Amino acid sequence: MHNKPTRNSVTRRGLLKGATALGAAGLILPASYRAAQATPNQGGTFRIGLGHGNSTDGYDPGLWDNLYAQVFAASRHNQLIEVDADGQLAPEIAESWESPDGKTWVFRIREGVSFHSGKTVTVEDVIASLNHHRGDDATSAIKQFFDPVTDISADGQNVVVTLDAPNGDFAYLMSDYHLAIMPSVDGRIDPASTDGCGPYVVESYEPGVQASLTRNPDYWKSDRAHFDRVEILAILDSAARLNALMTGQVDLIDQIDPATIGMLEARNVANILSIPGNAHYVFPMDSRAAPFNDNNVRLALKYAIDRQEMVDKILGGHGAVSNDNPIGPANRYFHADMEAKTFDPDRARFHLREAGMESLSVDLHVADAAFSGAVDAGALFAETAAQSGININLVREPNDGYWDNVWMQKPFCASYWGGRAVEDHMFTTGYATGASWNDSFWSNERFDELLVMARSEINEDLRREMYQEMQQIVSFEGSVIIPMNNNFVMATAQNVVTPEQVSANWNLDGFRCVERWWFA
Amino acid sequence: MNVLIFLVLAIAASIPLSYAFRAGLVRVLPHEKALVARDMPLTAAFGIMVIGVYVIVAFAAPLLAPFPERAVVGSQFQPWDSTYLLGTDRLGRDMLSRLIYGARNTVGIAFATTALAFVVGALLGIWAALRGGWLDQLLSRFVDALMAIPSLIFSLLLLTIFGTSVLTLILVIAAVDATRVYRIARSVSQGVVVMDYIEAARLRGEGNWYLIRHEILPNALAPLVAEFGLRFCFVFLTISSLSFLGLGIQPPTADWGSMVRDNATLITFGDMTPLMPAGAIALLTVAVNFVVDWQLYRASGLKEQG
Amino acid sequence: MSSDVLLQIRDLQIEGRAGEDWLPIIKGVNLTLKRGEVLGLIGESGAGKSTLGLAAMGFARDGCRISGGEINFDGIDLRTASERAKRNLRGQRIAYVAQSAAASFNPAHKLIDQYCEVPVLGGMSRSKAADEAVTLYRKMQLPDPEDIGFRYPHQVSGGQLQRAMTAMAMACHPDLIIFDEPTTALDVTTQIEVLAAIRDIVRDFNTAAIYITHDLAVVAQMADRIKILLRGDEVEEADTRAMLAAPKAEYTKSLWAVRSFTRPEQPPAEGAPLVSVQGVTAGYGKAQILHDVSFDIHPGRTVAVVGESGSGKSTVARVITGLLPPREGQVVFDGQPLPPDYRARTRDQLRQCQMIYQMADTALNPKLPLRELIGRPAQMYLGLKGRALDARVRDLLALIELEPDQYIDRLPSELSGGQKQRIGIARALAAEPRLIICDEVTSALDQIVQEGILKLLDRLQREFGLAYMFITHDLSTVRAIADDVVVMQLGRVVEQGPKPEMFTPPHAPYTDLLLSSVPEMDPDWLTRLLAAR
Amino acid sequence: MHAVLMMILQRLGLGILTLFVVSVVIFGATELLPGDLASSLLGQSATPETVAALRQQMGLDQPAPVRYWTWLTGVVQGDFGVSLATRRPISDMMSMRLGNTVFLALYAAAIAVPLSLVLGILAALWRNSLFDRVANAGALSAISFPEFFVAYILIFLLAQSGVFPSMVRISPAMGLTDKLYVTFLPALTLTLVVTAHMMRMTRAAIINLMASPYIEMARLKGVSPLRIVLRHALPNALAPIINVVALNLAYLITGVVVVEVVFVYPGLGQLMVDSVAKRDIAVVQAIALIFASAYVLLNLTADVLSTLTNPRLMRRK
Repeated sequence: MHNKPTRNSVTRRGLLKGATALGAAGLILPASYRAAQATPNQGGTFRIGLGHGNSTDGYDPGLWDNLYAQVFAASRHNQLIEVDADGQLAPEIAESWESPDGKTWVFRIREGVSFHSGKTVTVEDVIASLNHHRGDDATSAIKQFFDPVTDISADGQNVVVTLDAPNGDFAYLMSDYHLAIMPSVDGRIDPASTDGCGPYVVESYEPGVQASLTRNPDYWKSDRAHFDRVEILAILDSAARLNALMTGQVDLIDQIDPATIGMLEARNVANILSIPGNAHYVFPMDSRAAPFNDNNVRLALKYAIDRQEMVDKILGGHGAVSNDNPIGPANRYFHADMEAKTFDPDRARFHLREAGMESLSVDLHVADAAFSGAVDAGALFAETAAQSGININLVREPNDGYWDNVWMQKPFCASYWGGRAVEDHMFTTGYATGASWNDSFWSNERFDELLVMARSEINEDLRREMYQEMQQIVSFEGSVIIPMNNNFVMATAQNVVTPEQVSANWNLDGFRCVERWWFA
Repeated sequence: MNVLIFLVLAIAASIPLSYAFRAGLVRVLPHEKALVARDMPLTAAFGIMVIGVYVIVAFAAPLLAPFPERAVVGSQFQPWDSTYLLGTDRLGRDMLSRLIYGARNTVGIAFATTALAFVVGALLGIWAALRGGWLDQLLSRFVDALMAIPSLIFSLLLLTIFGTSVLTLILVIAAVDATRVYRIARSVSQGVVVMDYIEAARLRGEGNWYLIRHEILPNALAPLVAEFGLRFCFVFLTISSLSFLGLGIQPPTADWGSMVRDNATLITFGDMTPLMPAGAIALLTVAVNFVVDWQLYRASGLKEQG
Repeated sequence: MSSDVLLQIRDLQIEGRAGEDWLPIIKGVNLTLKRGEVLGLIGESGAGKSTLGLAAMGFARDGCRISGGEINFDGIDLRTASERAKRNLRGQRIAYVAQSAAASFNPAHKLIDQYCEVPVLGGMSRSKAADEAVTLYRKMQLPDPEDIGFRYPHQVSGGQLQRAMTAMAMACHPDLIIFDEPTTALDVTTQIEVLAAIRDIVRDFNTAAIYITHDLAVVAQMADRIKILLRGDEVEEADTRAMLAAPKAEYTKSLWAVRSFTRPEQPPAEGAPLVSVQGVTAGYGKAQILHDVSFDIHPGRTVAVVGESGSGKSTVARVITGLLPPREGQVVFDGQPLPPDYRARTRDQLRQCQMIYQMADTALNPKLPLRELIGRPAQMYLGLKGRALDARVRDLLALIELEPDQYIDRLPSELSGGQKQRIGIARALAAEPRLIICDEVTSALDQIVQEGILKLLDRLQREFGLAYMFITHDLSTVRAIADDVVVMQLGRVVEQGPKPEMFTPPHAPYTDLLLSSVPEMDPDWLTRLLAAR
Repeated sequence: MHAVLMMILQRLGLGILTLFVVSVVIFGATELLPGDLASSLLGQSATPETVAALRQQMGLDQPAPVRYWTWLTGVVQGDFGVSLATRRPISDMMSMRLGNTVFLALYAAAIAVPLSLVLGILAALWRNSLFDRVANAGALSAISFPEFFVAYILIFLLAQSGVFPSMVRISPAMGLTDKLYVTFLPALTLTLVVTAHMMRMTRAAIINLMASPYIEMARLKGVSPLRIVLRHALPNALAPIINVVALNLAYLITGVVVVEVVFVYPGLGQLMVDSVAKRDIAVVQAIALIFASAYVLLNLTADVLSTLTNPRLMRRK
């Protein structure tokens, strides 16, 4: 089961805060310091059942690729920068950071933090942890983050990162979950080590089965990590996960089969958390290939899909209809007033005729690897599209190798995005001409022009206008169908308490449930 | 508890039904066949009746099903009512219609797969037994090696390599099953090959093809038919196991194995939905085996009383 | 009822299941047996003699039921007795000796364990039973009586097994033993030893016995009285000597007459032989079975190859047909040496030499109708098709005296044993061969049927000028049909020559033993023979 | 005994040949799979450079025959190597899972084998009785449902009420009783799956022999029906029964990945499926070899036992 790594992100506000920090160079307290809640209880063993985790999972931070690895990493490691529950960048091992010109970035390393082994976290450890992902022979999934980095050096308690060109987003990149701070020996980290400076100490770990951790008694965050022990279990089968929760063998599960959410709620044995965010499911069409090179065909398909039914049946209602817009309601410049595309077979037929076709037959390649429920979503799409004279022939692909062999290989397939809090980031990575994840191979001159202009536009209104025009273009001329925004849905035992604000940044409270939640 | 009562009632009802069915057969069939029908045990009558119903349902699916196979006709998981006799599935498709179409697809695919496995496996097995020597050794050792690889994982590998269309599914499962058929065909044929009539045919100068078709196959048929029945049923199970691992029949084609898999989580909440396709598979398996048992018993000539 | 009477069967009726129907097998037979008396039950296969014998134990095979009459064993009504009561009787008071000891001993257990089972169930200690076993084994003249019990059945020869089985039956000193064709499967020389042992032990223990057989000469040695059955009906019953001297019923007379068939003698062979077996040495793997075997078969003549099991007579046939290429020597057919391997022979060479097998059941494909069984050689060798083929098959059926319309579409399973053997003959004839090898073709058949087959073969030989190689262990068959005789022992030819010569002394010692072992229709034959030896 | 020894040696030789063929087939199949370890480890974030770097680090840039040869020479020297994905020694990764797999297989077999023998013998003894029919139909129904379905039903019935855990959490430190308790449901599931096959074979093998002359002989000796079945038929029916038991044991070891998934049981099957997905060929090969060895050894054991129980094969004349 693959997660697509690195396609999620921190929120816009987080980035802004970071940007503010450029000038202020001040210290920003983690969110929890401010959002003081009822005093959490200490104690208990928190057991998490995840629909991820393979026996082939490795230890190498550069290769963490699924929710299991992510939660396990968050349980034992800290990073330079945390994304707090509000989606803001917050200091973690980096006490503060600044960049006078966007080219040189200075991170001040927190003092007095120690690894589980007892060794103090030093600047060298941080540099080695970053360098693990950098260099020609690096095999990290985020190697490209470091492509523009020309130098990483120590300056007292600071780590100085030099880029070949200014990048205001660099601090934001450093919050990536791969960048765990690990102890170094001779300037290199041992990628097979589980030693970290995070909230819990690894007791035992069997890849693909379970990890047991105990609370780090010396954890530097005194108001975090409320459980005595944490156990993370890989339970790949969704029925097994449900059963484990219902029979009290675990306290938290992810990925609930939408079909059963209602029944689980009715049982009244668990709390269901449904966290809306910018994550969305997409059907990219290769805009270079016939028939998708004709916008009328794309529009026909966009009107031939029943978005509300998708939300109801594929998400079990835990999500929202999207208007083929990768920018979500949580985004700052979200275009709420666009003409909504409802399910309209006549309109779809009209566009087909405009394209000079009476009927259309296309293959849609899906696998549940694309997103959970993708096969059903495809079936539903095919069924509704048939009413518009469009024959969608569903091709189920093996989950195994989906991202290699189908995504960006087949002209019409299923995929997902974690969403981007920053419009520019979303568009740059997914929609600009030639972007590496432009999975529809779409190119629009006006769009590209607006994208560059918007970056440097200071006038808020003009900027809004530009971004909204871009959304309009993507929605009506773009080559992806985005039927819905999906919530992160998880279920907990009834005695699990979460803070009022649960992060929408990543699943499971931005992987941080282990250190942010507690038992009643 | 309800399920139990339902089961008991169903069994109780099936006894007079099978009895009546057998009586009907005896009346309808020509004399010779009627004699055979009269002698068959009730279980076999039940089996034939069930198989007959399945075949009719499979052929007449479009006439019988109230809704099309793929049509989304309602909302999710609607309860049983007069419109949707067995409710709707997770996408709002009519459960009964999918069950009916499922008969066609499931039985059709299983039959094609099994038939292919038998043509290949049985022919090779008989040929190996007939030829003996190095050819037999080579084939048998190779088949041994293939059988030493867990079949489900092997199918998984092959399907990932060759894709998951219905055709490849049939070919892959047939290939894996053919190894099992080969073993049985070979051992049965080895028993036949030593018979004098084979020697006589060889001395007459008959070719291998004649020997296989006329001399060995008819005599190896009974155990092969029995195996056919079992294999036929195992194909459903293999398909549903493959669905479980993410590689089954292509949706939105209705197929019982995948239907069980798709709705399996519901069992957690005591929902009956997945029981229907699973029950359909089980009923057919039991029916086929009842008939096979009877045929084997007839072929063995073993005199059992009662 | 006098206490002298052990077994009393009145108006016994037994039915066998045929589908839903029940067909009579025994149709109202009466039988009375006194203590210590031996009754011979004679009949051909299907006469119901085994069924009757088993009924005397209150036992009906699966698919059979006792539907009428009464069976009274020593005051116990076996028809109403409980299963448990009958079980207690069996083995303890009524014992059974089966036709094939090799099949009737459980292959998984040692002889002694099987011997002890009944006595121990009956309450005897195991060691006592084992001791008695040794005594009985000795009495049955088994070699190594102390140790033979510790062997498994497959390690003991057929004749010895038959004696061990008799010993086992004797274990509880039963009042009655049923012998069901105990020597039928044995060679003649072995048969004598078993007969003698059985006769002695039955006399010594004063056990009553029912001796079932189809061989008059055998029963003459064993029984005090003889009862003849035909298709479930009683034909006649009389004291042995009276019966032998003056059979009353027609059927009985025909049984006697069977042995009278002989072929007119032919002048000695002249000219070139059709087949010449020249110095053949052959074997499987390391085992050498044939040693320098040579003989000729002349056109139109019958060569009988005689010998007991293991003498290599069937192996000779395999060499001639090419199934077993010889190590040395060759087979010359019509002046041309035949390729040793049948696969190298031409279709015509294959056609000229046909074979008829001992067991028609395994020699005819049970799934093919007669039309194809007989028609195939004609189609293959002679290229007949359609109507011509159909006509030829019908001709052949007529030739073997089966009504074509009635039989042409039947399966072998719908035929009797003799009819099946006729199909084997027809199949051989269909190829229009010059030599037919007959491998024990009559040994599995009843005597009357045997005679019919022999007559048919004789007629066909004269009609088509066929040469026969007749493999048999039965000297009466040899006497009936052979022109020339080849006697084999342990893979060597012991003696050969024209029949008249062979049946007149002096003989080679083995031929002598063989000839003298053939039972004669004289109640004193066995006694005389044993005395003479 | 000598003959048996020879047979064992000969069969072991053939077994090694089988293993070799298996390794070639598995290697070939894994090679044919689209994608390789490097790209699947990096998943969607793979860029050509990182994939190339990873490939080179792992030696995947070598031609396939070279890699196979390297692997083979390692295995011949008893070195399974390290997993390319996790960089851990494969023997470490497998040892515990192998133990779990064998434990579960033996547990299920310990219930299923006696159960199916007893049921099969009783069904043969009372053939065509109500018991026979019910046992037969019940057994058939049990194998007619997909394994995961049976498992879910058992969980629904026995785990939701809290009698047994729905999920197996097993650790080496556990006592045997605890282990047996937590693995009861998977063992029961597997029992239901394999019992039918063995029971039917037992019944058929015995009934087949009931027409033998020596069974009639035993009946004519006044032996009771139960004793006939147990003492006269069963010893001669052992060969087919042993074979079917071996086949099912092999299945219990090699074919239970679905049950492992449902009960979250850390066995070899799941490891193999994961490794196939990750194209971790060394691990796939190692497990395939273990599975194939289990299959070969069980078949060999069955043949040896069949020979030992058959006096005709054991003691020549």
